[in-house]
Amino acid sequence: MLLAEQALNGLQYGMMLFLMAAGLTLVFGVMGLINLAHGSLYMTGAFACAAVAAATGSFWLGLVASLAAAAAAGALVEVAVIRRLYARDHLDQVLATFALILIFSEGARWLFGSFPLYLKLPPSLSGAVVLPGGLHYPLFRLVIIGFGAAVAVGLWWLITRTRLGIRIRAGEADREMIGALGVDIARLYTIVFALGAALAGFAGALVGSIQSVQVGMGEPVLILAFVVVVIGGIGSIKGAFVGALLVGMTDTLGKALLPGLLSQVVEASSAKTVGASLASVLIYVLMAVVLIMRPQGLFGARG
Amino acid sequence: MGELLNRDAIINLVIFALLVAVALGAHLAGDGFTVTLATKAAIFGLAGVGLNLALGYGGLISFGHAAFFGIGGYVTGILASHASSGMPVVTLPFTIMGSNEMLGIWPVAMLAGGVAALAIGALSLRTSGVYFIMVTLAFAQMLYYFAISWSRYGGEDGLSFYVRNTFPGLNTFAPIQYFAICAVLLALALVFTAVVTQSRFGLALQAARQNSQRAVAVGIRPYAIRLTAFVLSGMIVGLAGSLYADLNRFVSPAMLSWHMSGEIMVFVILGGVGRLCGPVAGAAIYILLEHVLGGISDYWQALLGLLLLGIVLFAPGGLIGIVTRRGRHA
Amino acid sequence: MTRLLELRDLTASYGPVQALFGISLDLDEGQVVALMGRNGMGKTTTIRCISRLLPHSGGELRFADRDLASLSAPRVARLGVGLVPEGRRCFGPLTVAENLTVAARPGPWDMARVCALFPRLQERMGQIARTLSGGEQQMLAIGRALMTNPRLLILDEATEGLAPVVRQEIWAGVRQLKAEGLSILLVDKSLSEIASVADRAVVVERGATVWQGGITDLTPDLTDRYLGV
Amino acid sequence: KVGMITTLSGGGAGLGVDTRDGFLLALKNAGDAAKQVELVIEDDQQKPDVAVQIADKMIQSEQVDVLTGIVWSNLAMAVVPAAVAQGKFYLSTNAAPSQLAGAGCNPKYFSVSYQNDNLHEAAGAYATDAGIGKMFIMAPNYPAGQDSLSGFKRYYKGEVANEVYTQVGQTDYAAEIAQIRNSDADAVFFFLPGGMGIAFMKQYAESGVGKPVIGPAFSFSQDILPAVGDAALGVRNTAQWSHDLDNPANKAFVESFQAEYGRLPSLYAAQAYDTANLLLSAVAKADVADADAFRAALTEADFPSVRGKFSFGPNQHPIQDYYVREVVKEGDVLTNKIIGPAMTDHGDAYAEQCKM
Amino acid sequence: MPEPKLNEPILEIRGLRKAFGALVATDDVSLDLRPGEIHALIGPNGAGKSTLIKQIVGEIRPNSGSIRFEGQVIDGLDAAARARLGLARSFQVSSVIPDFTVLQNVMLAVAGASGAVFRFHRPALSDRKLTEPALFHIEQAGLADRHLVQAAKLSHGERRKLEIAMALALRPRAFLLDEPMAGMGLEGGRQLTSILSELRNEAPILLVEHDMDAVFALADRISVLVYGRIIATGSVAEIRANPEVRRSYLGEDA
Ligand SMILES: Nc1ncnc2c1ncn2[C@@H]1O[C@H](COP(=O)(O)OP(=O)(O)OP(=O)(O)O)[C@@H](O)[C@H]1O
Ligand SMILES: Nc1ncnc2c1ncn2[C@@H]1O[C@H](COP(=O)(O)OP(=O)(O)OP(=O)(O)O)[C@@H](O)[C@H]1O
Ligand SMILES: [Mg+2]
Ligand SMILES: [Mg+2]
Repeated sequence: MLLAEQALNGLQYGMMLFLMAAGLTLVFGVMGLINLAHGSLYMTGAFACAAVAAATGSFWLGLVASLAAAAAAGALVEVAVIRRLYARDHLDQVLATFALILIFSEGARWLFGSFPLYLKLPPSLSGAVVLPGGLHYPLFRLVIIGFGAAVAVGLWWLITRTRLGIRIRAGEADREMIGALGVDIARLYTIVFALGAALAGFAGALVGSIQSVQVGMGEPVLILAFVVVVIGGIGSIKGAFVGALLVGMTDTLGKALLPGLLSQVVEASSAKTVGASLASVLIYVLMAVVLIMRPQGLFGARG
Repeated sequence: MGELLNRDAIINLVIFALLVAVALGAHLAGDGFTVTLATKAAIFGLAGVGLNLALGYGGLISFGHAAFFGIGGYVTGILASHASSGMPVVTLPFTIMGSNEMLGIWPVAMLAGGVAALAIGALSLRTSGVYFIMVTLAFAQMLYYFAISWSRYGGEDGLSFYVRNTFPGLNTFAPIQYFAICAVLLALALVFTAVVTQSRFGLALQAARQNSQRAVAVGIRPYAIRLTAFVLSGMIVGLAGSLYADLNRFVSPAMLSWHMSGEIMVFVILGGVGRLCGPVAGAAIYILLEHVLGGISDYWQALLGLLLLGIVLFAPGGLIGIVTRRGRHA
Repeated sequence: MTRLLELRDLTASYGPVQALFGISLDLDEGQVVALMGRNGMGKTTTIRCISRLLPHSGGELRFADRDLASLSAPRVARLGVGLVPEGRRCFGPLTVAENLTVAARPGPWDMARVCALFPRLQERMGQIARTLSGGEQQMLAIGRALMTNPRLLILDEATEGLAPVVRQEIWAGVRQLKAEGLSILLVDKSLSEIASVADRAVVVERGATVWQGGITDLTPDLTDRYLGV
Repeated sequence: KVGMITTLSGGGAGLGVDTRDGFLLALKNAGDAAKQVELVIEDDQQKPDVAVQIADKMIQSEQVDVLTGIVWSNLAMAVVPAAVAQGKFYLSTNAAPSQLAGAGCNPKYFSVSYQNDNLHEAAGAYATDAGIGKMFIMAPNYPAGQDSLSGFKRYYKGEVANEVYTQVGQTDYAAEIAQIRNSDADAVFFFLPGGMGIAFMKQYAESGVGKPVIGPAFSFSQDILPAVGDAALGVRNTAQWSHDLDNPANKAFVESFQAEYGRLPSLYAAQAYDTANLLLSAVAKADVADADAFRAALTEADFPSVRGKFSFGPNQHPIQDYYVREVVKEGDVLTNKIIGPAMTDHGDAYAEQCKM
Repeated sequence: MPEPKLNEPILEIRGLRKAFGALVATDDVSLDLRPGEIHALIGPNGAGKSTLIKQIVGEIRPNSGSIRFEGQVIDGLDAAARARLGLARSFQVSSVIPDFTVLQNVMLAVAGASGAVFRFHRPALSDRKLTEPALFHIEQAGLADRHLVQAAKLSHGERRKLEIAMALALRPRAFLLDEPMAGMGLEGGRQLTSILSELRNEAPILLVEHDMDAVFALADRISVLVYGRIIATGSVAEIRANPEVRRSYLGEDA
């Protein structure tokens, strides 16, 4: 029973990770841009949602605002900054988007202050439901699973089945050439970047409503999202999805089971802390092992 | 080409001389804190020089160099704290006593950094590109979380050792004397880098970065070349970590965090990737900005962000690139 | 006959290094013009200027009665300039089919016709372009340009690396395209094939046009002098 | 001359801002009496190395006499030992790690807040008093977290059903909540500072587990409550102060704080306010230059504390009362209400290791 | 290493097979390269010529079969080791170090061939052991006045020449050249033809080429590869006369 619940938790955490990583998959995985400021867009969405929800009293309006604000911020950033970076190497992208983090974080602190904001779930989404088998599970987490799956399918379809997706990938392979064939890749990239930003903002709002909305909330997410994308293989939506679930499962089950397992081998008091330490590095171990075995990630084409 | 090389050499000399002049000037003016800041710049510069060897010349974008920085720092902290408590560090298989002699600590810190780089590099170098960035980050994160929960040496609280380690004939506690130590080590590292990158090894390293398929076809094993560069880089960064620990007389997991890795990287990019003194200039400017802007507003980080952004967008060769009016080079 | 492409004293630089010093070239609707010259003389650079991949610094560049100076590369392509670049430049991670459709625009050329021209591509439709053989990639690059249904097709060493039979097919294809009225600008090293299909030739030397005229006027002493034959 | 090192930028800035504001308020309220105090404030960015360098600067260049303001234990451990070794006084407005209370105590180091374990001990004592038979206890896996659980267990006489260490910075607690649900514990004690606590509380409320929750004040302090939202309602938490503590000094403090900054003060503001007043009381009695006299004046703790009675133990850590508070809603605002004492005249467990 | 006896093959390929999924790119190929000869390998696009070269140099591993080089089985060696043994290859798509100058590129080849790249102190640029041979080979490939130009700034044809210079600089025991004529231009092609016909005395050449003028002018022997299989080996005249080869490859040209 506990194990079933933990497995469900792992699945749900994985979906949440996927939701957080979805925008990144698009921008980093498909367009090939290292965007450290992804977490900032995530934060933008969460703050927009919290601010609008507080002002209007409607969580739903807040969600809409998160999409709109993050997309707008994304488009703005793309046109003003990112656009000049596609042709540069990864290092310039790292530095520029690192600078963007600083600007976004301090900007948010200036606008909203240093204290965490409040995002309350509407009654229709809160509380727990009873699943078949008698398991109590928070409704909102089920909703997140649903959203995650929907976004996964949508993205996969967009990238592999539409001409837009083909063009993005072609642009990533040879930007100059796709332009010479008559595709206005610059505008395309703005759209895609804004879409990625909107997804990030949306995830920020959703996840922010069960965690906290505060300056800096995007940073841990950023690293996790990169881990997910890289484990799955850059450029692969399927990979990001599988990677997210894998990381979610590993983390949840590791936390749940490792301390217990360890206390069977070593003496109990230190087992708790040692087990917890191990659990906290588990996803990094996972990533290292995956990449050492398969240097291009699980579903990546070659590096 | 010779002419340009000379111009680069002059710029390198000027940057280094500026750093020393600032420290000396501040010392004469009785401003100990500015000397400390210059020392910090020298140490971060040293870390940047180390990273530059892997990143700039070798193209190995490591997002995990905080690991070596932190290891150097912890080696120093642990040896120093054992020296003051008198307990041996380990007793099996042989006894290692603590030490508060810099000359004894440095080689250990470098060795530890090098060994760690060998282990991490040997595994990470199987990957490339963004995957490499992420695997190196993963290894650093492992060490970070380990350090946080390693309560024997303070865990998240860090490890304080109150007094700076000693160097024969010098009073390391005097800011200017400690600066001198750091500056000399920095100079040595610069000379070392200059020589290595112009040697055959340097040629092979840069070739492996740009086109490893071609390097293989002329009989060069990129893996071995890169691993060597990575280890050298880890050793230099380990030394920098040791100096930094001594500067603060304190080490904590923050030295191992991804922010630290990011910062070292920023120094390198800011100054100019693959340029000898780039990291020194980058670190110095970064610290200067941090300091000047910090006085202007609580929201100084946003200003810093804007400045960095301006540099990336309009001066892709980094600060040194502005001076030499050239883009990135080999 | 109307003038389709016109270059007048075009100059261009790569950063501080000037590469073109005065290229002049005329191409009429329906004509095939060969751009000739030794290695490094500026043929590809000229083509990059026409496609607006490299901004020119002086002179005039007109296509279909428009000054191209203010247009972007995608705009020029949509006006009808189809490029088969030097070195193929297929989109490596995309499949053959995706490469062909990525920039397709409606017109007489579609997947079926391209496959009829290059049956080899039909067989490899689902393969990742990066793993194609060199010649297959070359066919793909030509097919990809045709799929944009251009008015002017630019072939920069498009037969490089092709087997003789395929090369003959391509030349046959070029003749067919010409018969259908497509205008073509090409760079190639096979003098005999050029002679058989081109209407005019433009010879460049050190970034400047040194000769231009009807293909029949391209005498052996000219080719000897400028092409080293 | 006083140097304040606190966190004013980055994610943890909220606590530093309250610390600074509380301190400044006390100086302002003191009027002319504060003339003698010159205050310099610097941002440590929540980075230990930055804190050390600022301390160096304040000591070397600005020649301050007293340092204060650090929020985080790891920063305190980086700064305090070296600062007091150089002869400066350090008055802690918040962080008070066990090393500095026990063997590492120092005549120049005073904690005006508590000792880090205190609130957890109080929670343990309360859980015992409330007759809770089995507890599920949880904290992040780092020294402060480990200290917190041992602090709790020190005064908790019931049975610990499960002891769980979470990851530092963790934001998803589904796995732990599942363990809580499936354990036979009667209540939960947790110590999860900052965003971790917010995330846990919200997720716990959504999970419908419903076992009562006890915690130290950190996750329910005034700066965080709005973010936790209604999920916090009814939670019992322990603190040495609350805005509804009934004493004149506190009333004046809460009122003037609200008037000045337009929000309710947090625990950190209150601690900083007390620290400033302690300092002022000592400045009035002795010259800083005379370290012994100044120290004696500090030790007397002769100031009107917002906590009511306040004195220092032998290791210069507070001896004070701890209360149990409950999170309630006053109008639209979530806040804490005192429901009773948890411990009275409590010192700390490390005092006897302190040889001063 | 024992000097191979005259006319004993320098390179000997036996039963090589490589499949990419269902596609058999190299199907039981046996081939040898004898001292002093230019052995041309021709065949339709996608026949598996480049794949075969990649297997010989060790870039990809065959599924089965064996390769001997100067009497030694080299199946277990990696690509770098094979290059140091004296197997030089040129790439079908130019592969040079873009930021290096022409000189540095060729010096790299000299240094690589010497096997001594782990030298940390001596500045490479002023090491005459590197520069002198490098300049010589640059001259040989017809790039003399371009030696200080960055490789990225070369025109396509010039880059092809650099490719040749680097192969020469390896002073190999055998050359594996994948379409060296491609992009060369008329003049460059003629120069290269004369370089190659000289070169065979230094080391034999396995020449993959679609330029039949060059092949017929240079080759001592020709092998024809179709769908991964060698369908004919023989002299120029024999191959030109082979109806199967004419149909599948040469067309009406020859
Ligand atoms: N990216 C570049 N940067 C700087 N210079 C360049 C660049 N590309 C080409 N050049 C220079 O411009 C000149 C013309 O080159 P271009 O590629 O147009 O020659 P080409 O006639 O096409 O030669 P080929 O027959 O070899 O392809 C050459 O001298 C070359 O070195
Ligand atoms: N990695 C791979 N995966 C799948 N198929 C491959 C791969 N590499 C090569 N091929 C296929 O193997 C066949 C042989 O390719 P190869 O490059 O050896 O041809 P080639 O004879 O050199 O042709 P060309 O003369 O056109 O260069 C081609 O059909 C190619 O598409
Ligand atoms: Mg060209
Ligand atoms: Mg080939």
